Parts: sequence; C-alpha cells; structure tokens
Amino acid sequence: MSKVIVSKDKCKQCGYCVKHCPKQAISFSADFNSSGFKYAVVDDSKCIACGMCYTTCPDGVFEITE
Amino acid sequence: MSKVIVSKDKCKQCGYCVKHCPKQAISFSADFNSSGFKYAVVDDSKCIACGMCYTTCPDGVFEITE
Amino acid sequence: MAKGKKVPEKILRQVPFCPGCGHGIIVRLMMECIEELGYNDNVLIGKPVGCASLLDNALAVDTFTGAHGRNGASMTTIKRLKPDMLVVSYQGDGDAYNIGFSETMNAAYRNEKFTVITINNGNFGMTGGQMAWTSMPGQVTATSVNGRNVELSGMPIRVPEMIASSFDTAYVARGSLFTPAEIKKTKSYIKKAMQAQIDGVGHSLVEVLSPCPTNWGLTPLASMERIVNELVPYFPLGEIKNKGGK
Amino acid sequence: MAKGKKVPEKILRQVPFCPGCGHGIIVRLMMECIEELGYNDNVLIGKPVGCASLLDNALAVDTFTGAHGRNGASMTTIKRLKPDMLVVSYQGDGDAYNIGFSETMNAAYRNEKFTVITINNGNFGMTGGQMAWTSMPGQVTATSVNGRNVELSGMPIRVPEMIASSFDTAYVARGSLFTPAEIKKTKSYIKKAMQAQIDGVGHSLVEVLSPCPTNWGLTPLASMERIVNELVPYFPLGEIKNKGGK
Amino acid sequence: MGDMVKGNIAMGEAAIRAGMHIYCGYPITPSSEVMEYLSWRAQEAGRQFIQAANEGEAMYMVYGAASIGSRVLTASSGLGISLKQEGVTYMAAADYPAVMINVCRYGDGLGSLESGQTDYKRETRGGGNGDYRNIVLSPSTVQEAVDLVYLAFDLSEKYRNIVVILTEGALGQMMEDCDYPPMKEVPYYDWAFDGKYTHGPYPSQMAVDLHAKGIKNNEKRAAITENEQRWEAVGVEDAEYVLFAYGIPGRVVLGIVDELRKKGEKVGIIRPISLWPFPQKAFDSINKNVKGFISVETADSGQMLEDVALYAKKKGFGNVPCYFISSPPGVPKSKFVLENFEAIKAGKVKEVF
Amino acid sequence: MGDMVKGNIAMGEAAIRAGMHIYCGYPITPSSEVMEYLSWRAQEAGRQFIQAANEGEAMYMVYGAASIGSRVLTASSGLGISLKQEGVTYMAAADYPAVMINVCRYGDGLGSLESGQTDYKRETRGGGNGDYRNIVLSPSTVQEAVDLVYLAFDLSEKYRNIVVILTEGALGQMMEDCDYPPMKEVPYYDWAFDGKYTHGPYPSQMAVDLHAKGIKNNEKRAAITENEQRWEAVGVEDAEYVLFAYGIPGRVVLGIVDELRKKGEKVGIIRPISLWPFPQKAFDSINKNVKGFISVETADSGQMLEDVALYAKKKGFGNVPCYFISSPPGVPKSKFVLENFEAIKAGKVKEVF
Amino acid sequence: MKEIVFAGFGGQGVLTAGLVLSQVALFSGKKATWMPSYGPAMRGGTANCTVKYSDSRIYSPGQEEPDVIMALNIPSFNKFISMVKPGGIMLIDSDIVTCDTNVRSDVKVVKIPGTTIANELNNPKALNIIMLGAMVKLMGDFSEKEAIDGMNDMFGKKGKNKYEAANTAAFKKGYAAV
Amino acid sequence: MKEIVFAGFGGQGVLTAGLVLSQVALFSGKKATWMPSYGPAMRGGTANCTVKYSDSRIYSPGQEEPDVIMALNIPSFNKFISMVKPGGIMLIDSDIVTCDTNVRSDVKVVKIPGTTIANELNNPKALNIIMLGAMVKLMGDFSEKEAIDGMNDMFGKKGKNKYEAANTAAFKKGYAAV
Ligand SMILES: Cc1ncc(C[n+]2csc(CCOP(=O)(O)OP(=O)(O)O)c2C)c(N)n1
Ligand SMILES: Cc1ncc(C[n+]2csc(CCOP(=O)(O)OP(=O)(O)O)c2C)c(N)n1
Ligand code: SF4
Ligand code: SF4
Ligand code: SF4
Ligand code: SF4
Ligand code: SF4
Ligand code: SF4
Ligand SMILES: [Mg+2]
Ligand SMILES: [Mg+2]
Repeated sequence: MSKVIVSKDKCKQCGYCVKHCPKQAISFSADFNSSGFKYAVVDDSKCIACGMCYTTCPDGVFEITE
Repeated sequence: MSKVIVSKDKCKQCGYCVKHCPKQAISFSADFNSSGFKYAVVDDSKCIACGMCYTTCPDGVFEITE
Repeated sequence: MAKGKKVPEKILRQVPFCPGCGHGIIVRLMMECIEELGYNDNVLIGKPVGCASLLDNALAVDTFTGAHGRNGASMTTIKRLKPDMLVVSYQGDGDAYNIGFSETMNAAYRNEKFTVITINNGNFGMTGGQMAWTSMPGQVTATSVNGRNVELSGMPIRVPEMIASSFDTAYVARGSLFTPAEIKKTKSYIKKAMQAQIDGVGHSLVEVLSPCPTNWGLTPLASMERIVNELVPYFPLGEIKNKGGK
Repeated sequence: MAKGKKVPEKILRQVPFCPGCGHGIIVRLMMECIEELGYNDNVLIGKPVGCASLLDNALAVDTFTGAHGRNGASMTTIKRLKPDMLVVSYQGDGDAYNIGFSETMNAAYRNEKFTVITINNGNFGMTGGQMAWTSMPGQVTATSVNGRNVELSGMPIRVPEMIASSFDTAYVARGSLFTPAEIKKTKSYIKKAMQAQIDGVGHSLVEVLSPCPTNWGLTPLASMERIVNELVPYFPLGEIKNKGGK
Repeated sequence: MGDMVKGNIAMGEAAIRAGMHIYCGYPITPSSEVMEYLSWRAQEAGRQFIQAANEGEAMYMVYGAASIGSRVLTASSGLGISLKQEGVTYMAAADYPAVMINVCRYGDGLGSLESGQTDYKRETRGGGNGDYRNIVLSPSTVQEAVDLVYLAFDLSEKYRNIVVILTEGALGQMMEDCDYPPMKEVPYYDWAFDGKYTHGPYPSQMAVDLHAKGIKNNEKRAAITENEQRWEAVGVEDAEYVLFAYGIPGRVVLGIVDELRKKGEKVGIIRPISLWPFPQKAFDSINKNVKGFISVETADSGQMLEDVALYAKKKGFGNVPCYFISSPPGVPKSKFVLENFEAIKAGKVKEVF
Repeated sequence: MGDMVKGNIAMGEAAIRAGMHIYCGYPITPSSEVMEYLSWRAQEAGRQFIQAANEGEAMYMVYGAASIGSRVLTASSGLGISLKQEGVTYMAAADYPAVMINVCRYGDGLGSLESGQTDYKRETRGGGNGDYRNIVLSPSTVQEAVDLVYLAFDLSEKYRNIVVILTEGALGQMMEDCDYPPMKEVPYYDWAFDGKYTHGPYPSQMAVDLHAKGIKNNEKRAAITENEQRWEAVGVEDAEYVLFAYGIPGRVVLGIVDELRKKGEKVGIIRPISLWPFPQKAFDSINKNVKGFISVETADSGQMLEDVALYAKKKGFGNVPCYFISSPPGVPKSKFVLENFEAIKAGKVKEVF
Repeated sequence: MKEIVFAGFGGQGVLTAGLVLSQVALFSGKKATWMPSYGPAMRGGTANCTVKYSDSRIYSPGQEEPDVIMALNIPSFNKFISMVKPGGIMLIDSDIVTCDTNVRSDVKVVKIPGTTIANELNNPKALNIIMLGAMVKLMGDFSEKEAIDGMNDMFGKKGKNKYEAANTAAFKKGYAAV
Repeated sequence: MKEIVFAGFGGQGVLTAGLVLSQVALFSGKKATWMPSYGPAMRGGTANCTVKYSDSRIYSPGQEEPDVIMALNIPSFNKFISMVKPGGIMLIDSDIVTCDTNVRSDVKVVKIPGTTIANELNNPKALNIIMLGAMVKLMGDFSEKEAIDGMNDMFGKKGKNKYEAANTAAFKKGYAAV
C-alpha cells in the first residue's frame, strides 16, 4: 500500500496541499517546525495516496511510496 | 506654363526618371557632368511638367516651376 | 492509483523560495521532465538572474549562470556546439521579456533548438517587486506605487503569442499552477517543449503564470486566485503552437 | 496638371548616397511631409548610424545623432519632454531591427508618440553589405557569401507586422519606391504616420522597401525590379494598421 | 534638523531639488530605491520618470533627454552601469550633461549585493571607447551625497560632461539625518535642440575633426582638473604616513586617523571627494618627509592606488612607497584597517608602487 | 614566403589555425573583415560562425560557448566593444577564456573610422564593473597579429582569462606578408560543462566568498604579470630618452629610433607587446641616468602614459619626467613625432607626470 | 558613541526599532546612523541593523563592537553574542530566545518577556517597541519622555499618528520592564 | 625603401595596382606593406593606397613622403602633387589628368596616355595595369619579367588565371610606354 511521507521541516505553510487534497486529509500542525511554520500533517486514515499534495507542493514536502 | 529645371551636376545616372517619364521626354547626355555621370536631359517639347521625374529622382535633380 | 512520487533526485536540497512561490513547483516540473526524458546526464540548465538565482547549488545538473536576461544568446551557442545536449533556459519574466527581450526574441527568430521556460509572476521578484512588462494595468508595484499606468508604460506584453505568430519555431504554450490539473498540464507542455528540442524540430517556449505572494502582498492561496481571476483572462492558457514531432 | 515641385528648402545640399539609392527619395519624402504639415520649425529628426549617417549637415532641421539602433529609446525621452515637437526617427533596417530591436519594439510597446521610418534595404549598407535580419533566403551578402542560410539564421523578420499585431500603436504601414505611384503612396503613409503623432493618437511606423544597388550588385533599375519580384511577395505593401485620427 | 533618511532616497530627493526633469533607469540592488522613490516623487513634483527595459535603453533615453537640454538622472549599480557604457561615450562625444549614480556593489560580473568600491577604475577611466573622462564625485555621508548630487547637475552643465556619483551599497542603504537644499526649477538648457535649428547642424563624430576636438577636450579636462578638485584632509602636514580612502572607507579611516592622532601618532588622511579629477592639489600640504602613502579600498586590488601613485610621482613624491589595504566586501572594520596599517608601518608589507 | 594579406583576414585565419571552434560577432568598420572572412572560412574548416543581432548578444554567445569549454572568438571595434562590457565582466567572474579582438577606431562615441589607440585605458583597466584585468596584446605587424592571435587562445586557456588583441584600424586594413602557424584541432576543455555534472556546482558570484575569490584573482594576476610580459626594446641601455609606443606607432617609433641612433643620438624605445601585463621588466635594462620617458600614442590624452609613469615609479625611476606625444588619427607621421620629440628634448614641453 | 545592533526574523520589526532609536537620538540633538544588513540572504532569513549615535561626528556606520544587542530569536542570539563588547549588554525576548544564554561572563544578558507583554497589550506587533523601551532604559542616554516624543514624532511624520497611543503604551511597558 | 601612392576614383583599380606592386616586391624577396585609405569619405569618392617595399624591415606603413605617386584623376593629382618627395615622380594618365601639371619644378611628371592605350588594347579595365607597367619601369627595382611573373602569380592564386594574357599584354604596353 502506498503511503505519504511528510518532511515536515520543509513545509512553509502555503496551504496548497490542504486546499487540493481531494480527501481533506491534510491539516496544519499546532506547533512550529524548525523554520517557524505550522506544517502540513496528513491523516493517514483518509489519505488515498493520490499524489495531489506532491503535485501542488512547491517545497518538496511529500513523497508517495509505492 | 510649367517648366522643368535640371540641376545636371546632381544627376547620378540612375535612370529612374528616364524609365518613369510618361512622355519619354528624358534621355542621358553624351558627355559627363562634374561628378563623372552622364546626366538626364529633358526634351522640353515633350515634357508636360507632370513631375514624375521629380518624384522618382533620389538626388533632387528636378524642379518643376509653375 | 497508487504510484510512487518523489522529488527528482537531481534536486539536492529544498528550494529556497518564499512560501507558496511558484518557482518551487516549476523547478520540480522541469527536473521531473528531464529525468523522465532520460536526460539527467546530458543536460544543461541556463539559470537567470532573479529569484531563480537562489537555486545556486540546488540542482545536481550542469547549471550555467547567465547574465541577467541574456540566456537566449548564451544557450544558442551551447546548443549549437553541443547539439545532443538537452538545453533548458529557465528565466523570469523580467529577465526574458524586459532586459533580455532582444536575446529571447532573437533566439526564437533564429529558431534555436533549445527550450525556454519563462516564469511570469508579473514583477521583478528578486529585487523587491518592481513593475515588469507583464504587470497588469493598475497593478501596484515598487515602481508603480499608484498602480501601473498603461498610458505611459504600455499594456502587458504577451511574448509567447508574439513568438508563435512571428517566428517559425516548434512549440509555444502557456500554463499555470492553480490546481493539480493545471500543474499537470503545465508539466505536459514543458515535456513536449523538451521533446521538440530532442527531436530537433526547433525552438520551444513555455510560459508559466506563477504566484509571487511576497511581492503581490497576498497569501499563497489568494495569489492563486488572482491568477485565475485577473491573469488568465489576459494571458490565455494552453498550447499556442505545436509543430508536432518529426 | 501644372503644379510646382521643388526639393524642400530644408534639404541643404545634395544627399550623398550612391546612384539610385532609395535613401535619397525617402529623405525627400520625409522632408516634404514635415514641410507640408507645417513643422519645419518644430521638428527633430533622429538620425541613425548607417548610410543615413551621410546626412550629416545636409538637413536644416535639428538632427540628433543616435547611437546605432537605439533611437527608439532616445526619441522616447525627447518626445515626452517636448510633446509638441514633431519627432521622427529615420532608421536603417539593421539599425532598427538588428541591434536596436529591443529599443524599436519597446518604444512601440509603450506606444511612444513619435514616428519611425525604417529603410528596409535588406542589408547593412553602410558597412559593406552584411546580412541583415531582412535579407532574403539565399541572398548573397558579405556575411553570407554562399547565400543566406535560413536554417541557421532564421527567416527574414517582419517587424511592422509584429508591432501591428502585438502592440496598441496608432499606425503601421509598408511602402516602396519602384514607381511614382508607389512613391506617392509611401509619402501618404509617412504623412499619415506623422499626423497620428501630431494628433497624439500614438506610435507610428512606416517601413520602406528601398534599393541598395551598390551592395546588391545590381543597377538601380534592376534593384527596383528585385523589389517588385522578390521582396514585395514576402514584405506585403500597404497599411497594416490605422487607428485613425482623434 | 533633518530626519533619518536612506542614502538612495536622499539622492533621489536631491535630484528633484536640483531641478532634474526626468529620470530613466532600471532597478538593481542596491540602487533601486533611487528609482522607486522617483517613480512617484517625480510625478508629484511635476517631473518625469520612465522605467526602461534595461540599463542600456535607459542610457539612450538619457542621451535623448540631454540633447534637448533637460536635466536628466540615471542610477544603477556595477553591471547595470556596464550596460550603459556605449551610451556614456556617446554622451561624451556630444558634450551632453547628465548625472549618473553608481551605487556600487562588490565584484566582477553579477557581483555580490554587498557594498564595494570595485568600480573606481571604470568610472574614472571610462568603460566606453575613447578618451573621455567623467567627473566622478564620491560622498561619504548621506548629507554629502545630497550635496554632491545637487552640485553634480550644475557641474555637469557647466562643463557639458557626465558627472558620476560613485557611491557604495552601504551609503545607498544606510540612514542618516540630512538637510535638503532648496527646490530649483531649471529651464531646459538653451544650447540644446529646440526644434527650430537654432544652433545649426550638430554633426556626428564622423563629420568632425577629431584631433581638433581632442585638443578642445584636453582643454576642458584641464579646466576641470584645475577647478574641481575636492577632498578632505586631516593631519597630512606632519604625517609619516598618509592614508587615502574615499566614500565609506573614507569616513572609517577619518575615524582611525582621529584616534591615532589623539594617541600622538603622526598619521594623516586624504579623503578624495572628487575621484576624477583626482585631488592632486592635496599633495601640496603633505609633509615632504612622509614615509609612505596607503590606499584603503573595498576592492581586491588597488584601484585608486594607481592614482595615488601617479600623483605622488607628479607632485614630487616619486620615491615614496605606495601601499594598499584591501578591505573585504561591506563596511571596513576599523580594527582590520588598523592591523593592516600596523603591518605596513612595521615593514611587513611590500609597497605596490 | 607568405602572400600579402590584410591584417583582419590574417587574424581570422590565425584563429582558425589556433583551433577556434566558434566565432560570434556583429560587423563594424574597421574590423568587419574578420567576421566576413570567418563567415565562410569557419564552415569550410568545420567550425562554426554566428552573426549576432548586436555586439552585446555576441558577447553573451561567447559566454555560453566558453562555458562548455570551446575556443571562442569575437571581434569588433571601439563602441562595439563598449556593448560587450557586461559580458566581459561576467566572463571574468566565471574565469572563462575567450579571445576578443578590438580593431580600434579613433575617438569617443561613434568615433571616426580612422585608426586610433583611444581604447587603451578601457582594455587594460576593464570597462565592466569589478576588479578584473584582461590580458591585452597588441601587434605591430600582420605577422605579429597572426602570432599573437594564435598565442592568445593558449594564454586564454592557461589562465582562464579573456585575452584582448588590441589593434588598430590601420593594422586591420593594411596588408603585409605573413606565414601562418600550423592548423590545430583542439577538443573542448575538460574543466567545462559537459552535461554530466562532472565538475559539480558552478555557483554564481552571489554564492561565492568574493574576498577569497579576490585573493585568488590577485594570485592569478600576479602569475600573469610575472610570466606574460612581452615587449621589444632597442637602445634603452644608454638612452637619454626612452620612447614608449605600441601597435602601429610602435613600429613607426622603432624606425625613428633606428634613424636617430644611426645619427648617434642616445635614444631608445620600448614597444610593449603585452599592454596588460605592462612590461615593467623592460625598465630593468634602462639607463639609470635616463632623462625622460615619452609615450607616443594615437590618442588625445596619454593613456599608456599612465602605465609608463606608474611603472617608472615602481621600478625606481620615480623622478624621471614622463612626457606625452599625441598623434592625430591615422598612422603617425615620423616627422610629426620627431618634431615633438625635439621639442621635448629642448625643454619646450612640460612633462605630464 | 554608542553602537547597538537590532536582530531578529524579518517581520519582527527590528529594522524599525533601530530606526526609532536613531530618530530619538536625532531628536535629542545627537548624531545618528542606521545601517541595515541587506543582501541575497535577506529573503525569509534573519534581518539586522546597526545603529550608532554620538554627540560628535560618527565615523564608521558599520558594525564594529556593539555596546548593546537586541536579539529577538535564537539564530540572532547565537550569531551576535560573540560580538558584544566586553561589558556590554545582550537584550533578549526570553519568550523566544529560550536557549542557554549563559555564554559569556563579560556580557550582561537582560531578559524581557516581550511576547508575553505584547500579548497582554493585545498588540503582538508591538514586540519591537516594547523591547526598544527596555533598551532605552538600559542605555540611559534618553529620558522616557524624550524617547517617546522622538518616536511619536517619527511615526507622526510618516502619517502613522493613529498608532501613537498603542506605541506609547508599548514603549512604557518595555521601559518599565527593566 | 620605396614609397609609392596609387590614387584615383573608386573603380579605377588603384588599390589593386598597389597590391600587385607589393606582391611583386614580395615575389622578388623584398619586404612590402600596403595600406589603403578607408573611411567615411570612401563611398563614391577617391581611393588611394600607399605601398612600401624595402630590403629590410619596413617601419611605418603609412604615407610619409612618397617617391612616386600614380594619379588617375584630377582630384588625386591635386591632392598628392604637394606630397611627392623632392626629386620624386608623379605618374599620370594624361588622357584623364588634363589640368596644368606644371606645378613643382622638383618633381618629374611622367605622362602616359593610359586610357588611349587601354582602348587600343580593347581592355578599358586594364588602365591600372598599364600604368603599373610604366611605374615598374620608372622605379627600376624589378625587371619586366620579375614583375609580370609576380603579377600573374598573384592573380593565379586568386583563381584569376584567365586574365593572365590580357594582364601581361597591358603590363608590357605600359612598361614600353616610358
Ligand atoms: C544588468 C542587471 N540589471 C539589473 C539587475 C537586477 N536584477 C536582478 S534580478 C532582476 C529582475 C528579476 O525579475 P524576474 O526576471 O521577473 O525574476 P523573478 O525574481 O521575478 O523570478 C533585476 C532587475 C541585474 N542583476 N543585472
Ligand atoms: C555599436 C555599433 N555596432 C556596429 C556599428 C557599425 N555599423 C554602422 S552602420 C551599421 C549597419 C547599417 O545598416 P542599416 O541600419 O541597415 O543601414 P543602411 O546603411 O543599410 O541604410 C553597422 C553595423 C556601429 N556603428 N555601432
Ligand atoms: S496523497 Fe492525495 S489524499 Fe493523500 S494527502 Fe496527498 S492529496 Fe491527500
Ligand atoms: S503545499 Fe507544501 S509547503 Fe505548502 S502547506 Fe502543503 S506541505 Fe507545506
Ligand atoms: S515633368 Fe513629367 S513629362 Fe516632364 S520630364 Fe519630368 S516626368 Fe517627363
Ligand atoms: S532620377 Fe535623378 S539621378 Fe537618376 S538619372 Fe534621373 S536625374 Fe539622374
Ligand atoms: S519574491 Fe516572489 S518570486 Fe521571489 S521567491 Fe519570493 S514569492 Fe517567489
Ligand atoms: S550602400 Fe546602399 S544604402 Fe548605402 S548609400 Fe549606397 S546604395 Fe544606398
Ligand atoms: Mg518575475
Ligand atoms: Mg539596411
């Protein structure tokens, strides 16, 4: 099964993935990453590994494994 | 009556006026002008002062007087 | 539709752009296309002067540092001397259309067989958001604080259309990034543009409407909205010219 | 139809061009239009670098000596600072379309309200007949001794069409000189172009297909024939854009 | 008392006060605020502003504007000024006035954004073809920047010569208080094109006797050299070592000299304000037994140093060794300069000339 | 025995022989024959040629070509070279080699078409921003032009530095016999981009420690200065006056010195062949009691003169006066130079430095 | 002559805080300089400026040996702690700079809970002014009134009078906090 | 060292005549230089070149004091007559240079009816070669054969062998005319 790996420290909180995840599986963290941003968090139970988050993210936060 | 005045020393022998004179009133001289060109000569008897020669001449050789 | 997706390995480190900047997406698309076309080891990218300058050391492929605007010229000789190499000129709109207008147009005019990707973010991002020739009428920038006055500075320029209609090049398209679908289309344009080069058909150019949240003074999401609402009507998306393969 | 015709008094001496050179006719047309529009005492001509350099001291009007190709820029500030002055940029094709492409296009892009006359003689006359961007496919020039190879150097450029289709300017036309009728048409284009400036409508440009017998290696009459047979089919004559008066 | 104001903005305002009619430019760090400020301020003051497609185009716009006798300004930095060089030499050939600000960034090519003085050679020798010389003025405070820009327009017109304000990123970006000079409204110069052929033909270079023109140019240069040398000097009368530094390093070295002299060290400084003409008259008051001249510059290699050595020779100090202190990009650290000075005094450094 | 050949064409052929891969340029009198010749000759020899839209574009083409390690040539004159200055300084920043021929025409701006030496300052000091120096070589015969162009490509690669051939209209246009060196086929340099990222990142200036780079640059310049000084000297060991002249004036002055020495006059000449590095070593053999140095140049004002004075000072001749003879556009007339020399000897002319 | 560095993230207002201090100095009849760091590393990175003031001519406007440094984040603290003049002061927002600050025995580290105070004031943007208040007190070169008047004069001239009350309150809180 | 100027209208072949002479000199083992006038006045105006040859190094390639001048039109005669070295030669086509040539007593004016000869040869373009033949004879530095061989060698290398007979005939006529 595919899975999404999130490199949280790369996230800059732009919100593109949150907006475009077809399953609303992504939300922002409560805390900050090392760069001072609230980062994207994926709800694995909702995620269908469609890769939309990978596609929209400008900062290479996501990896979809096979 | 209009008349054509020819500044013969300005002529560079390009032949435009000769070609475009509707009355074939222009021919080249036998001798050379001061710049070494055979220059345009107007046959007044044929000329109708239409000004085509003025229009085509790159070197300002012609003046049509009123 | 489970298929692995991973940032191309030739991107060595995180791209250093502002949050939500389109450069990050476009650089990834470019690197994906290079990888997928099998040119990871026979490629040269022309880097401009602009926010893309920040790519220094970020890409593990040969990356030429161009003079501001002039990569249309520099890529010309590189491609002519190395015809088998995939040569890609990545340029900002200020770079390609303002200072480099002559070089950009002349390369297209000569139908030089390399690929240009221009990032149309409607301003000079790098230097603090001054007016670019792509800035919209009324747009507030650092050099048009009361909004761009097109009476004095002209209407925004559409270089892809000019190239497509004036020169005999291979491929011209304009894409954007505001939905995953648009991003995928844009990627397909970039890939076709590179393919046209590989096939020796001719010059190719893809312009991408790209957000600059920092200088637009908008959030990333609002920036994408602005693209949809304000830019796309003036800068239509899609393929403008496609001469097809050999 | 007896009407006096005399070379405009502002032409002080014989123009110093080669026999049959089109420059001589076009300069006269320009000066006639200026005179007829009543601007003899409120005019500035931008002189280029090219054979028109030979006009030094020949015209009794203010004549600015431009940098090669760059009068699109210099005329811009002159006209902006002196909006009531008739400002005319007289330029060779090499000057306006090669080295000065960016300045020429940018002035049109900004719709600067001056008039450009470009002399398309298909080469760099002044420097001995090298290839210009207007040289025809196969044309032999000093830098294309085996004939212009458009595979490497592109198809001849049609700047008037580019300007007309890309920018919101007032007037664009192309004329020639091969018959008295064509010369008169060309004059009417030049006059309308100046009128568009005077009326403040916008930027205007007239290109003139002009013989360069010396570098074409043809007689003056044969040069005119070449224009009719070889150039006009590629560079169509007529008004390309006319926004009309105010 | 003026308020704190950025060097770049102060220069923009000074140009308005000096009666500038039009600004033409293209943005580049660290000069962009000059044009950003003028992009609205010019209009407000009834003047004009135009953003060009690039620095070259901007300079040809300057060329046009100058030809009709307007006061015209352009500003840029290092490589932007490189693109203007053909325009600059055309201006020189035509004896047209204009003011050009170079807010210098350090380095060759793209360079850095950091402050530097690596363009001295180019500005004082001319990067365009030919024999011309620009008048080059270099301020070391915001107030001086304002005063020099204001003066520059007048000098430019007086001699019909480009005046370059060669300043540095640090001065363009820093703030300091300054007082502005009064607002001037200046008519277009009357020697210029007016559309009426008032002044007859203006032939291009090709139609001119260039040797005769060259002789005139030399006379003009001699007059400028005689009249327009500007500098600040401290302690040179009894100095064993005289330091030369302009711009930001100039003020830093003034501080060092102040400090050293308080300690009783016989050291002096000449801070050139005019870089061309180089203030050779400043040598007249230098101690005849001076042991060395030291040029302190934010540059890899001694650029002003060549002028120091040349005029040392000319002014009878032909055997006084000339040293160089190369300060890294940015504002020179006093400590760094001091250490290098000590090393020179201790004989640990070889002179360059 | 070679046939009579034009300087410009000879230089074009020399570039082909030296293994030039590509020529990029834009025509301008009096250099155009270089490119006209190469427009067909390059193809014939299996090399490439491209006519750019202007000189700036040509230089950015050079920049690209150099980046992949090809041998690249451009040629132009005065103001065409002005347009290349940004490209030149980019090349310097990247340590890229190329050969650039300046067939100098006299004057500022558009200048004349006549032969001149008014670009010395710019070529030796750099017209682009920054601290770089081009290697500058100047021939005085067609044969020497061929030899120097041939050498230039090697020097350019050895030091990864632009080499400028600074010659004059007169040499470009004249004919003389010459022998060509052998034809070389040179592979692309292997330090360059090959598409495979073989050499890792090539960061822009902005990502580089410019001070560290500056130190390296200084070392490179020191090496060039040590190794690459070239000159021809006659009669300097016992000379009361040493004349300095390069290029066409160089050969004219050689003739004058030859003549004067035959008459028993103690006069010498140094004809610099490398203008940068200036042949300072040539001073080592000069008579210590020399009374004066005289720079003869086809220029309004003394350009090389500054180097003569600088290195005079450096080499222990700090108190020897340096004079200038300004020859009008064209080939200097021996008589003119002689008269001026006599005036200097007679004390009727003031030294400049 | 005093030399002060203001350092923090872009957006925290450190450049403005420095500017206010320099303007206060001018207002009090002193000479002042303000020098920002600028450069390619600016975007999204740390920002800092150096302010100097003096009764007489200020020679170098650059960073030499700061008497006082205000650091509003950890990277700034780490970068600048070594530069403080021996005997000088490092002023930090203890809410943000939570790392070990006990690095130099010859530097006095003054901690203000700036963020907390700002939140109390319901004005998170005022952090820079709060810290500035504290700094002015620490420096002892200007009276509270002098400083507030100088500050308000500056914002007033920029057409930002409407923030006068809020700025004054913030400044006072900071001034009172040390 | 000899210095010769060839002057006339553009199109009369004076530059080529000069080139042939310089090439003949090379062919005979001498050093030679050829320097054209060029410049803005070229178009349609007069053209001239200066040729020097010598057994040793030629210093200046420029016009100094010509030993011989060939003038093929009146403007050239007028321009150059004052420059001829005292005792030197002015060689003219007497068909064209019909003005008073009796200007300098210290210069020998040699008149050749070049145009007439060319017409006789039915080869009007050969005027320059005819005049060159005369000049070579006058100079006395090269034998007729040496000169003709050098000339034909040069044209041959340029792929113009087909004119060899005509050129040779023209040269000989000129050579014989003085
Ligand atoms: C010759 C020159 N002029 C100006 C600059 C300053 N400069 C650097 S990037 C840039 C504009 C960048 O805008 P764009 O190309 O649109 O790129 P973006 O940052 O928006 O992606 C400018 C004006 C420069 N580096 N060189
Ligand atoms: C910067 C610069 N580059 C090159 C030249 C040389 N040059 C002078 S005129 C000219 C071309 C002229 O051609 P065009 O503009 O077509 O005018 P024409 O002579 O054909 O009328 C060139 C290349 C120059 N003067 N300046
Ligand atoms: S892979 Fe698809 S479903 Fe999963 S988080 Fe990303 S966008 Fe949402
Ligand atoms: S798209 Fe990327 S950077 Fe933006 S919020 Fe999502 S993970 Fe973060
Ligand atoms: S005026 Fe008309 S008819 Fe008379 S000569 Fe001229 S063209 Fe012929
Ligand atoms: S058109 Fe003019 S130049 Fe041509 S032949 Fe007639 S008169 Fe002479
Ligand atoms: S300034 Fe704009 S273009 Fe540049 S990195 Fe930031 S968002 Fe992107
Ligand atoms: S060279 Fe051509 S364009 Fe120039 S004057 Fe002669 S004919 Fe006219
Ligand atoms: Mg942009
Ligand atoms: Mg042309």
